[in-house]
Amino acid sequence: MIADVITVTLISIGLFFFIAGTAGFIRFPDVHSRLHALTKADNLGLGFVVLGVVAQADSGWSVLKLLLVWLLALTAAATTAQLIARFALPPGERP
Amino acid sequence: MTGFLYAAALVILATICVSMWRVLRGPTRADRIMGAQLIGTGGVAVLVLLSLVHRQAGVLDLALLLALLAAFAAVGFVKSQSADGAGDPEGES
Amino acid sequence: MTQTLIFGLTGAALIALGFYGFVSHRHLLRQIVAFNLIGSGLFLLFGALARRAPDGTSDPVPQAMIITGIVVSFAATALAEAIAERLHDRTGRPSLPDLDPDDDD
Amino acid sequence: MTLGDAFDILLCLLILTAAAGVIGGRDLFGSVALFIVYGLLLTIAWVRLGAVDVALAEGAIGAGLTGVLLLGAAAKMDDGAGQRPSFRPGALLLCAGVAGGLGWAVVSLAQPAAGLIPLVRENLPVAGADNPVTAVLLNFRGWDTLMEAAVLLIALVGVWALSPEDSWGGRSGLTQRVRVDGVLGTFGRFLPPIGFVVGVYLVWVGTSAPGGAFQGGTVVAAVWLLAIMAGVVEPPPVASIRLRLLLMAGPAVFLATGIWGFAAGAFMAFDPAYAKPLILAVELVLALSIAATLALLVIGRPRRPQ
Repeated sequence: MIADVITVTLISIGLFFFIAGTAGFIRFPDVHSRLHALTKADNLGLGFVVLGVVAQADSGWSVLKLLLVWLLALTAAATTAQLIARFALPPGERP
Repeated sequence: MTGFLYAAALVILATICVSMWRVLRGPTRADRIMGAQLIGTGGVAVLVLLSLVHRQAGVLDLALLLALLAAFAAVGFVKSQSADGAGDPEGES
Repeated sequence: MTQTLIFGLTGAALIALGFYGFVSHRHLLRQIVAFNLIGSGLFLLFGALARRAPDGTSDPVPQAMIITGIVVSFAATALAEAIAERLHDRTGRPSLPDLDPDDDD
Repeated sequence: MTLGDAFDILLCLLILTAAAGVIGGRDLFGSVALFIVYGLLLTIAWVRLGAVDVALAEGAIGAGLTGVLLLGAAAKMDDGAGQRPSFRPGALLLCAGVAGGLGWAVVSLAQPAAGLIPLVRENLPVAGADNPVTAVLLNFRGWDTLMEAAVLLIALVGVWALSPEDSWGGRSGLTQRVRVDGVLGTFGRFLPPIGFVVGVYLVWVGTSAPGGAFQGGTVVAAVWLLAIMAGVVEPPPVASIRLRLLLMAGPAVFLATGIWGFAAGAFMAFDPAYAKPLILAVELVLALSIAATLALLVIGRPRRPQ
């Protein structure tokens, strides 16, 4: 019962970040601010959803897999954010 | 609980739908790839939720696989955008 | 049965969409992608029909054939892409030349 | 209508929207990017259809390989002009007819049918794999899988055959220029070991749970490709004997076990007593061959002199 409450709360927070991130991604005016909005949804939205599901997990093995999912998603998001941000700079401003 | 999980998955599908508009519209290529990236994360979240709904072996493995490959489209993209498709995305302009 | 209907009809629509895309585009890459839509539509149709068992399980034989199909269609896509790219290198055009010999476009 | 049905319907609508965007979108690059999204949505659809094995294959190929292959091709072949599909009323009518006919077939077939499930279930105890899909792939319909491995090799030979004479036998693709300590270089050293473990794990669990040689092999192919793009490793020259042995090993071992099947009565008949270790051995070797074949298919024809 307590686990259910925790799950609903955490997943709801995760959904909030997904909605906010997507809204920013659609509404923001330029590439870099959109990238900023997107990384919020990536990291926090998925993170809270994963934590919400961890509260229901039936084995330590599943918990490990869930945390690995988040870790890999974080790494992917960090890498692509860097690469795309650099790519989207105007040619003269690239470091 | 299943009802809530379905509802949550539906919400994420709705955000995926909105992001698809960016992929289709751009305006820049970076926007399109970022949209695909965001949808990929949404897809992983949907699968994580479905792993509780279905309680079937392998769904979590699938989420893991997609998280592992999440950066591939973007890496392939920045690579392909250099002059010959093999350039350094962090050095050349 | 609901799932058979929902996904089966989606598969049918995808096949038709892919066909239309294939005949209405000249760009080779877009034709390759459209052809992939036909393939995945067929797989979806097949997979939807595999889910008709009364106890709600999926028939493993179509599943195995679909996995084979997915991998083979990827190999075919890669080969087609390599040929299209080579053609593009040689002719500078992303589409096949017209068959009409008088038309030198 | 239950929430589950609502989920399926919205998912299918998204799949159709993505497909329509792929066909109708003006921009070539956008169309290809949307095709990657389409593959992801299909992956979720396979989970909904209870076919997690298929979902793993679609996910690995759609997210890992198709993106790299098609985005690379789009970058080379995009003339920036944009293409609208031409309007062809006749073709439109024909396609509507195809959709209608197939739709009618689906509706008339949508009634309970056990299919081949009872037959598979009955023979599963002697198949050497508890996962029915793996049992079908490696045992009941091993022929298909052997032919598929051959088709992959033929496709790769076809791609290699496109190389000009001066680069035949050399390395595939171009030399990748990457800053060693940069973001991409670091990522290319961090991810492949994890991906390799995940790939082997998928092959390993494939006998009892969703997974198998194709899914695991595709993951390994994808991370190998990443390591190449990040400049960590180089693709071997296509004339290399070791590479060719690696490509041939999977089909060859599979064929050898098939011939050994004559001892049990017929080509590709596994003796139930040895079926499990045999299947696992074939899968492990086949996965490595598939990984090499798929990765080289994506990299393309040889471009550098030997």
